[in-house]
Amino acid sequence: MLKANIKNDFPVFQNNDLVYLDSAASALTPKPVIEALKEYYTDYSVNVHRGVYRLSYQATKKYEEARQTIADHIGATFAETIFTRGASSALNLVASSYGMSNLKPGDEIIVSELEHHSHLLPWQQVAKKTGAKLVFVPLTKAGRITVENFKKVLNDHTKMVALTHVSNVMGYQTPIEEIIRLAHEKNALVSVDAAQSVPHQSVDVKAMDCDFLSFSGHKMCGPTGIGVLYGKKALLDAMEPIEFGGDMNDYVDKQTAHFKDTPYKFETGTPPIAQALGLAEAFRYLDAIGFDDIKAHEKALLNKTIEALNNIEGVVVYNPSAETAIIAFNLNDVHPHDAVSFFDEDQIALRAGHHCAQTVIQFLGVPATLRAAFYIYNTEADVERFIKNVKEAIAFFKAAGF
Amino acid sequence: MLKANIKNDFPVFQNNDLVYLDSAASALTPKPVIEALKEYYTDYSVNVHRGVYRLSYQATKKYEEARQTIADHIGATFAETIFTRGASSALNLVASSYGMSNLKPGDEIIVSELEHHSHLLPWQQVAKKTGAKLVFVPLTKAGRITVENFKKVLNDHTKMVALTHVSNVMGYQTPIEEIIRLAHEKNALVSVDAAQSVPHQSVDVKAMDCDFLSFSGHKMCGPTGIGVLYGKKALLDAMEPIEFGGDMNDYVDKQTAHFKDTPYKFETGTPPIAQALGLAEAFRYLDAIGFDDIKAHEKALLNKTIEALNNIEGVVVYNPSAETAIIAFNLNDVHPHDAVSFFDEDQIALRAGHHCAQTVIQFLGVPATLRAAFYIYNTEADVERFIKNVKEAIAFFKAAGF
Amino acid sequence: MRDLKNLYRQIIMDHYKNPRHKGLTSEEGYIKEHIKNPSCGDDITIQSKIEDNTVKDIRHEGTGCSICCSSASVLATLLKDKSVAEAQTFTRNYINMITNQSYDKNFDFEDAIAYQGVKDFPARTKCATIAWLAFEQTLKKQVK
Amino acid sequence: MRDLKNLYRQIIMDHYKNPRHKGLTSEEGYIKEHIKNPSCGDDITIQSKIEDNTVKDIRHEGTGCSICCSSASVLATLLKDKSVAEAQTFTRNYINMITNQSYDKNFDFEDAIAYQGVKDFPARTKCATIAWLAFEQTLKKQVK
Ligand SMILES: Cc1ncc(COP(=O)(O)O)c(C=O)c1O
Ligand SMILES: Cc1ncc(COP(=O)(O)O)c(C=O)c1O
Repeated sequence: MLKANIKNDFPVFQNNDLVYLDSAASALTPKPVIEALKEYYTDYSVNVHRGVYRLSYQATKKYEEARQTIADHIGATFAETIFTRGASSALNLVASSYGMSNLKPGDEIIVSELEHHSHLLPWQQVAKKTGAKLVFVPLTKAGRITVENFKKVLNDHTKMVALTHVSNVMGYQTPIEEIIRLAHEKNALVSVDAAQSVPHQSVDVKAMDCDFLSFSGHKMCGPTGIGVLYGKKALLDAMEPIEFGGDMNDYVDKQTAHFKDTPYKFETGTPPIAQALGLAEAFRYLDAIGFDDIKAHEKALLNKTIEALNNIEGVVVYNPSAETAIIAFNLNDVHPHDAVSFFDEDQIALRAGHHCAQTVIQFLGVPATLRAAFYIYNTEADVERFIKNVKEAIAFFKAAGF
Repeated sequence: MLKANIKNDFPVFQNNDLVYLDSAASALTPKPVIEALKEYYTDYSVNVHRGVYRLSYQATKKYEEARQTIADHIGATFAETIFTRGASSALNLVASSYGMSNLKPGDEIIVSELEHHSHLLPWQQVAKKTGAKLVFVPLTKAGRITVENFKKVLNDHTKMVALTHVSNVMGYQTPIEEIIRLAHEKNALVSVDAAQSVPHQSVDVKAMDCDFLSFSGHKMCGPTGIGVLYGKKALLDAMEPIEFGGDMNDYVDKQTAHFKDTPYKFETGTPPIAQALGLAEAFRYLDAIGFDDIKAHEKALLNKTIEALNNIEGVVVYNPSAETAIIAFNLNDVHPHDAVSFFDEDQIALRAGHHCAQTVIQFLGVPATLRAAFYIYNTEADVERFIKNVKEAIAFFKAAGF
Repeated sequence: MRDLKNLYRQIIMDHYKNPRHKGLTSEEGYIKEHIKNPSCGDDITIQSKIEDNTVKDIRHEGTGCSICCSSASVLATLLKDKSVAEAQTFTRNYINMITNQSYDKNFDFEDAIAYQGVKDFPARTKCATIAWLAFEQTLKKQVK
Repeated sequence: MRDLKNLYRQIIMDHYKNPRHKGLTSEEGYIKEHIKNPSCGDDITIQSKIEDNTVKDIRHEGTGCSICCSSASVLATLLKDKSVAEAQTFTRNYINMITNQSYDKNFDFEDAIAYQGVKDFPARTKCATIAWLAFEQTLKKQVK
């Protein structure tokens, strides 16, 4: 059970009687994280790495401790934990650096229609530029990636597997460990998009044995402007940097430069210092709550919601079997964009659209969906208000002539 | 004249009796910027662009207004103002996208030994990958880029000119307008590194007529984790994105994607929302002080310092003629790393090293330099305390046997 | 109860359920413009045909919410047979009204006045203007 | 007055001004390690020669601050003729002492005790350890 007053940790609720169901887009920010950001700007507010005076030394120490904290939380080492702008940037780094240099015509890249654009498009580009082939795991009728279906596309040509850990539209959890095991048998590498899993479950990259794993700060109570790429040390060692400049080299002359070791070789310029401190604080915050409890809490809300929706005429749920607290649904005959305005009037924040994952929307054969996603600050009262609004919305749009 | 109590705007001074002379690395952060960041995390803290509910709409509006504010301040349009991770990332974008696709063997890229690594290394890479040649403007004895010397290397093969507006080691202002005019006569493009100019002087990209211009938030009282790339619309329109994913496309199917127009096509994933709001606030903050007054203030401090240093035996200043408030110097026979610890003991924050610009350090023929850089919050009292410490340091190291 | 009631006026629902001038044509003399609002999936194509400085026909096709789809139909109904100058003025006034920019307060919006309520739903102004923006583009293309 | 006084002990200044064992050799049997501290420009190369489980010689070359350069000279002076095991223990204890990690409090650091003051200058610990870290690497390379 989560402590009852978690909403108090999130200042947004002070001014808004909000039912926030858009955490799959961005989570809200709790006070300790806001404080950690503020602390940097008020107490240090100086650059790292290159300063020999005390304030800079302290900022550097805090910054690198933040990296270690984050590394520890995902079971990675310091050198394997690279800061990026966000999950999109991390996913792109793998494709631009590893993909562009190592793939060739005849090679196959396995992706899925469940991928977020930020995991599909980078590999579309790699395919286009290298001549490798983009292959889609056939989804089950429910829209799932299964081991069985993965085996249908895995073969000796497979060089890279790029799959999401949890779908941001369908909430399905990919059986990623087994897929990684199979991929490795074929000597293929696996890039995991963990943007929707790291915020909600404890993820251990060594246990998972993935080759690359990416996620964002802002979806896990951290700040905007930071993400993380985990990569296996030996792979990172062999990879080329994709940005060049200050802080990623150790000596430079007019025509040549020698690059530092990972993680620094992938991090040119002044890093996201405040954001790294904020993200480490977010990990500590979530960890204090406990990922087991977070999962149980979300699952309880999910079950309650699905059960209620099942009893309402006029709503279609596309993923009733989802393991994680993301619900893809629509009101019959009501465009999600119309629907969302109804919910908004009662301060229920839902998302309508394709959720940056058009291929799964195409798979569902609808123009767009509504999405409700739960997180730690959601309560049973939120579920009840949401369900009440679903019923009212159906009545409202019927009366309006939809 | 600047208002007397500017230090009060910067919380760092509350706990530190600090003479902060490292603003060329990172500026300190004033309260209004800290407040703008906090406001985002406490009042909105939601994602932009993709949400149809009010909170997301408001966040989106604020975010795009921030972009317009920033664009207006540098004389650019909305579409020409791209958010990046920082100046390094912006400078790399030009090289990776424009440079890699448009340069070829026989072409020449003009750079200088004054460049920061983040402006030199990207073009070293372009030269390496495309076969174009990296050509250095010969520096004058003082270490300056002059129009005369620029003419010596400009020719019909020149396709790209990548120069710094103000050197972060020498504080020299490049005669960039005239260089741009000459480069354009040869149909060469010019990328300007304005990381050290935008924080200190009003920069108008249209008046300057540069093709690309890059700078960072954290050097101008803004947050870490954000920078800006300005590019001429027609150039940006013709350039390829370098990261692919959510928010930078308008339709996607399994094998293809169609990209949005600039600026969005260069900004995949969740943007640095809080950081954009913070940077816009930093521009407003500096503008309220006034760039003319800022320049005059810094110049006065610079003159006072240089004059005092000139009267001290045992110190060498490498750039006595610098126009901007950056002083490159050393104590005779004292390694800058030793020196900096002395100043640190009196809470004077100086930088010692190569300042991510090893080619100019090589030009100077020293292992490293000390750097003192002034900004709005520095005062005459700071100068006096600095000068007092210079004298004491010389005596101290002499007594210690250096 | 809800403000939303004001949004879904009779006229809007009528054009949403029974769109006029719907379906594109491959006849000669039409200029086409396609606009997508990627944030929500609205996707509208407008064709217009100008002859003798008059808007002879407007066609539309696409997917989107009720506001988006109905407004394309209302647009086609209202502007057909107007002069190009009238159509331009109408379009600009309409877009400016919806997006809270300055417009002629005495302008007669005819049935398009039904969209006035969208102003109170700033997150939806794109829906109400996307077809009109596409139409404006087709005019610009012909004038060239 | 300043803590810094404690930093620049006699012994440090002596080795800084008159470095022993300075200059690299191209003789056979030496293992080399080069370390750079890019943040400040310290740049040290250490060569060591091991025979019969004994450190027969240590050479050093490079640029850096007084702490960095002198410590290379002190290192070479102290560890020459020690057994590999002794040298390893000395090195680890020294590095751990400087970087505030656990070390043998009874360990006899001989002249290297002069660097104790560096602990109070955390921004300078890299300077005092860079030569020792390089030396430790040369040992690791020979043991392989
Ligand atoms: C002249 C110059 N260019 C580029 C940069 C790189 O900026 P950033 O570290 O914010 O990416 C700096 C700052 O270090 C600089 O001084
Ligand atoms: C599954 C998934 N992958 C990647 C991303 C991209 O994350 P970001 O926008 O933080 O770069 C998202 C979030 O939109 C996501 O849900």
